[in-house]
Amino acid sequence: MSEFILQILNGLDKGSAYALIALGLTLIFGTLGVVNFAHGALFMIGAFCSVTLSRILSASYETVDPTQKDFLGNPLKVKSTYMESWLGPDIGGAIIDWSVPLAILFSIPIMIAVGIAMERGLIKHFYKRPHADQILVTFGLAIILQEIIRGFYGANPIQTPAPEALSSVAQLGGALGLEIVYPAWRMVYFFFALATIGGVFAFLQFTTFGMVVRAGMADRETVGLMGINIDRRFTIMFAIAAVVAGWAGVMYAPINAPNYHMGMDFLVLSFVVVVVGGMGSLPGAVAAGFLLGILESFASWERFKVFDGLDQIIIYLVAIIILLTRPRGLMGKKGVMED
Amino acid sequence: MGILEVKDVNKRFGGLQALGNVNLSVQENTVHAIIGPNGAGKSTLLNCLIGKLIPDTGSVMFDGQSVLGRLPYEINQMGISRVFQTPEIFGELNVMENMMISCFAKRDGAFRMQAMADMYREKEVVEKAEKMLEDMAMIDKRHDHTASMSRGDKRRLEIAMCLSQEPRLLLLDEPTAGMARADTNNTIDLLKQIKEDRDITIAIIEHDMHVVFSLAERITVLAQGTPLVEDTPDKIKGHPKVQEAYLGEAA
Amino acid sequence: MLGLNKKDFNLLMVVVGLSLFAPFILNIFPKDSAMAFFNGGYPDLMQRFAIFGIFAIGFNILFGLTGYLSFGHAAFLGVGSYAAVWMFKLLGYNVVPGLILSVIVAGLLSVVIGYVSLRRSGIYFSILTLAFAQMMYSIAYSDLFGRWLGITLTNGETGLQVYSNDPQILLGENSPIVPHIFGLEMNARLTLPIGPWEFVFPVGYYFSALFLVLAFYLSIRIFRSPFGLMLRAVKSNNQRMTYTGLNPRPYTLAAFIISGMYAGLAGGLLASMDPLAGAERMYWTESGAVVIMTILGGVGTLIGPVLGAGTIKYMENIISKMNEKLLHEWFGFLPDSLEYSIVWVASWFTGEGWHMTQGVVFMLVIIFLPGGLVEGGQRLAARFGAKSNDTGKTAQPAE
Amino acid sequence: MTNKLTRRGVLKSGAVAGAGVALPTIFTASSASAQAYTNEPTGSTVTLGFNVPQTGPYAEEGLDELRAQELAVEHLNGEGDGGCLNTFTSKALKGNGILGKKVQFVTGDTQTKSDAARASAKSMIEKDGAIMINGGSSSGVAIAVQGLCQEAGVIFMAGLTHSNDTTGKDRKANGFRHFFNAYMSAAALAPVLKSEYGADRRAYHLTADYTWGWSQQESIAAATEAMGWETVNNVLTPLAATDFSSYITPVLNSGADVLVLNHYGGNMVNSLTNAIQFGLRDKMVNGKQFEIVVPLYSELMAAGAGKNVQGVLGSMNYNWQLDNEGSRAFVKSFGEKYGRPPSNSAQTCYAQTLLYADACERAGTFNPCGVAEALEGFEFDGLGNGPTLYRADDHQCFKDVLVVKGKENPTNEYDTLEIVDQTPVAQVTYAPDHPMFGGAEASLGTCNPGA
Repeated sequence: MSEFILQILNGLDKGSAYALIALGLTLIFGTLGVVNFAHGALFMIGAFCSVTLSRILSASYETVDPTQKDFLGNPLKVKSTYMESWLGPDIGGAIIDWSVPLAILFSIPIMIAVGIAMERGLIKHFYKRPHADQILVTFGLAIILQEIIRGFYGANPIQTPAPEALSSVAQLGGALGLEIVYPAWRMVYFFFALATIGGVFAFLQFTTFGMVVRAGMADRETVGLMGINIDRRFTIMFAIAAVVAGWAGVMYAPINAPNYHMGMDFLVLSFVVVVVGGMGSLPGAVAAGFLLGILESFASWERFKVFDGLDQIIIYLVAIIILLTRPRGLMGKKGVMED
Repeated sequence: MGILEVKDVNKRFGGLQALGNVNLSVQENTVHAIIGPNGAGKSTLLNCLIGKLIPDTGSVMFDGQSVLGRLPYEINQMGISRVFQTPEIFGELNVMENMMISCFAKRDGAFRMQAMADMYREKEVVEKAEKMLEDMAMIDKRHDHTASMSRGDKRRLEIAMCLSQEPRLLLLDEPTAGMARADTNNTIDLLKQIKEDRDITIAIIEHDMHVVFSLAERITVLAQGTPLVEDTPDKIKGHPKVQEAYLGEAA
Repeated sequence: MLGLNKKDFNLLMVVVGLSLFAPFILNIFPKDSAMAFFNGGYPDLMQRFAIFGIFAIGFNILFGLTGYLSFGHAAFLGVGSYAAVWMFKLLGYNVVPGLILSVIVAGLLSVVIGYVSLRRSGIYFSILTLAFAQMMYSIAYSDLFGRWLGITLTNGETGLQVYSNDPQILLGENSPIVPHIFGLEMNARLTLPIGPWEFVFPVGYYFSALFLVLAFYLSIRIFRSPFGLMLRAVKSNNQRMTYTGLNPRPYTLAAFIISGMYAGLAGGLLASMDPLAGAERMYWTESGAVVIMTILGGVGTLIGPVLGAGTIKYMENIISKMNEKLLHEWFGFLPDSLEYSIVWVASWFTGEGWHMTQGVVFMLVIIFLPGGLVEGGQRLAARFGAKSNDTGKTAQPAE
Repeated sequence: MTNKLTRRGVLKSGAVAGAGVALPTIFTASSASAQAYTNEPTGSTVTLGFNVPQTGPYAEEGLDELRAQELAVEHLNGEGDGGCLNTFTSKALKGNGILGKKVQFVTGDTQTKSDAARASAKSMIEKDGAIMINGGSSSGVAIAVQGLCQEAGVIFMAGLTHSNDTTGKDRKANGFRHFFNAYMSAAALAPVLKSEYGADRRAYHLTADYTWGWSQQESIAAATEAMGWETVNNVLTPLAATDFSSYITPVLNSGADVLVLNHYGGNMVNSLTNAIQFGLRDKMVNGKQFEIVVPLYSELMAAGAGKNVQGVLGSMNYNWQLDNEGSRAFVKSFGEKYGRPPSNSAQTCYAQTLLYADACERAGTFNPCGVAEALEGFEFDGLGNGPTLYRADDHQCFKDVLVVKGKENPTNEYDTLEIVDQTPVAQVTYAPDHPMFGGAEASLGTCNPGA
């Protein structure tokens, strides 16, 4: 029983990342009508915001300690961080320790800048081009972004730990009389994802801005005819989608060490998620994200692995079955992306 | 017994009754117009005839055979061609290629694998396409790309493509919508000419009364998804119900 | 001639000419000169030009004509390779049975995948093909089919290869032990030194190039046939097509199968040049690569895919070999500071940075030359007042 | 069987023999036939081909290999401080290149894909005239390239390849491996695991679902079971997996008290990170402290896993902290040039380059068959690993294996691992026809000089 719950939690956790990425992807698709293959790269950039902030915060100076030797036998250069020497080991250490949560703030201006630069600089020119062109140009961009990150950070994964206080396991299920331990940070990630998704939906539902955008998603021409400058709002939506993808990456960094190709690893999956959810449907994307996350978890669990290798193909198998039985995905709208 | 018999057709979209007990009979070799105000269900009816929509109840018979449950291309192969409100042609191809597609469709049916033949060496098809373009006075435009043509020319091409399939029933969905007066008149003349030259039944949905009364031999008035009345143009003009439901509104 | 009009025949002759003289064109720099680095005329690369040319031509029949963007075509290439290697293992190294089987197997697989995927269009089709191909990749990489059946089918990540204890029932006493066509070995070659130049004429390359020419000829015939016209009709206006009494699905399925068989042939040829089939050639990025080749060359044009395949393969093989040491040698004549800054910039785009170059070139083409290199050629031709026609734009060398 | 092999050995490939066409005299029938062997160096230089992953997940590993190879070329040409030329027991190398020819090198990118690796190797052989291929960072690639070099008639020195198959069922006469293998890792780890964790343990295996993973799992399971451990379960994980949580959770209630991660590279970094996240290292099961074992370590992966490696046991081919004359000379030379200690794959590639050069000098030729003969059964010391033997039967190298552990309190970024034990070579030696290595059927075939 407890194992069953654990697998559900695993699924929700994987699903959180899928849902956040797919949400942004769908926002961009729904508003701008652009299929953005560089969205995985935004997720990756987010994760590297965590890496970068933790590097900035732990920037250090070197002092030579003649009592110790380095690997060449020369006196060892000991590194100490500015943060700790300025603010003392307690506060300074705590700030370094909390660099990942702090990166949520740090990433906002970066992701907005990247998002706006992408939209204004490139994607704007592709609104009227065929979807194939959009896919390909953003794919090219994704390659370039990932190469830039590789150039600066190397190809090796970079550990970016969660704050000490959140690195342990959380005891859950005490009330149910079950012994369930689950990594605290993964719980944080799940609730963070829920909050972000809730925030995006609330924003679209309850603000005037959101209402205009939703109207624009439904029928771009009519809204345009009403004299509302929908393009500018869509640019902002692109930036928001970039921030959502970026946050998904920022918070993902402690779960698995970021590397430069993590965006591509998630890209295909998140497209499958979006298509299974139904192109252009926000609730569909979120639901499909969690659904596929849970299915993947259970397929990896031996008890449910009906045949060898099911865990490797489950996502694709499910995608094929859903697309064939529900032509427009779980919640897709008619006429979207069908030409 | 008409060539097209529509019996008790109903179609609902959610809570909206789009078509209610529609009965319609189109006689062979006539021009039959279906008119009605916006939202009267004209397009829904048309879509039910060509297989784009399937009615909830009722039957649609073409020449004694049911069209229901058949796919659009099968219905076309039975002898029904449709001209769309906005001309639907092959935008990236030139005029001759457009014509040849429909000529091949007539000759070879829904699918035939001819991957090694040279399309321009299929003499009968080329000749037929050229003949049709000549008939439609478009032969000197044969190499033009359709994307740059006027709406009237596009309409003319679309009609030519439909005719080259030698349909027994030609369905026209507001063929002059969005056209300038001169283009409209040309289209009327063209349709009259077509009717004169060949044995063909034409069903036309139209807003423009000028077009309707210039062409139609029978008229069905549709309102709120149900046929109000069906009669000759002269009688329709004076019919009080029609005046009230449609013409009055227009006036 | 050959059922082609004059223009198409000329174009075919251009491809024949390029194929015949590729060893000269690609070895334009003398062997020991500094520029020899840029020569692409060694057997392996020339063979890849031809083979990926076939792959891209086939892909173009689907994508260029019908507009259906398949993101899973590498799967057919992969099964083609596996089929050919299995023939080597079971029968012997003669490539004929291998090539025949690779086309058949890829054809059968494309019937299945095509039948299912073509029930959807647009991005749904792309994702379906992607899903199928990724499944095939996973199955091949961990040899899942083999595991379910209890045999070795793909030999996992190492790749399927021929072992000396394989049956090879047709292997005679004197048969060559490398892939060959009735005794003529694929890795045999002639070398022709002329002055400082050295030209290599590999058997494998000419064998592949023969298929390239055939594949190209076939694609011209398809482009000009009623079938090709119908495929273009699918791309242009699916609605009008159905209301013209045509059933688009068998047409697209046929195109899908044809392009799948082209990919299978390419896969079989790859295995014939080098008898090893690895699962990586089925990965989704490889499917992406053929899309890139086609677009880069000019989608929907006849010669475009061949040019695109050549360009991508050239970049992949030549640019990735420019290491920093080489850059320093080249720019060594400059003052140190300048040398180092140039090398610093260049190293982003060369050696391990070749993906970056690929990304940049690719983006530039999509943004500024949506018609690919063919459009570029046309524009150039137009600028210099040459008559803009199909042959004009093919006059430039393959790279 | 034997019959067939001999016949194949006699047949030579590469010539246009079958063509039967009368050739104009202007053609020198085949580039190969003009030479005694593939790419026979005729000028004043000789070209080595370094084939390493420069892109993809193992790019850092590949770059470190490249650094080491460049350093080796420097030393061969008499530049720099000479490195291990001074400590190498064979004194054939003079620092004047190889056989008097200056050493040059070309590089290729394997992308850690068999296809790409073969393409880049071919390009170096066919276009640049490389006389040998060195390097690589995965077993699939090593086996694929080894097969290619056998066909092409050049020597292949594998880089980081740990699968038993490389010198097992896929062994080739033209291929040599300096790196150790899965069997040796297991044999070296088992006694240490027994002394550290006891003989009564229940192990749960997570295994990467490809050739190397299977081979590693098979080896370590056999070695640990032999000393009394029980294998509770073995679960295969997809290579593409990035999140291992759903593979880790079943471990929690499985009753196992040791988790063996038969993972490498990104898989290992993530699975280890996830296992630590789930608190496995803090758990008590069956009254024992729960332990994690990573059979194959590398410095770069340890750095990627950060503090998660602390206290986790594994094995290595070489570590820069190894204290012997050759190792000191190499670390000094490498460290001064690049400002960092070498990784174990760097050391492998460095040693292989020197060994190849030395074998050429001793054989007096670049002919791969002569070189292979000189390498077979060669015993030496002074390249960093201590006394080493290149076994003639399977071209596997035999030397002590290091058992290492993630350091609890690293003093700097390179100080992630510490050497726990050095398992003597006798304990990791196996018969050439060992069933895990293809059994009696496995054969090197005959050396192919390519002409």
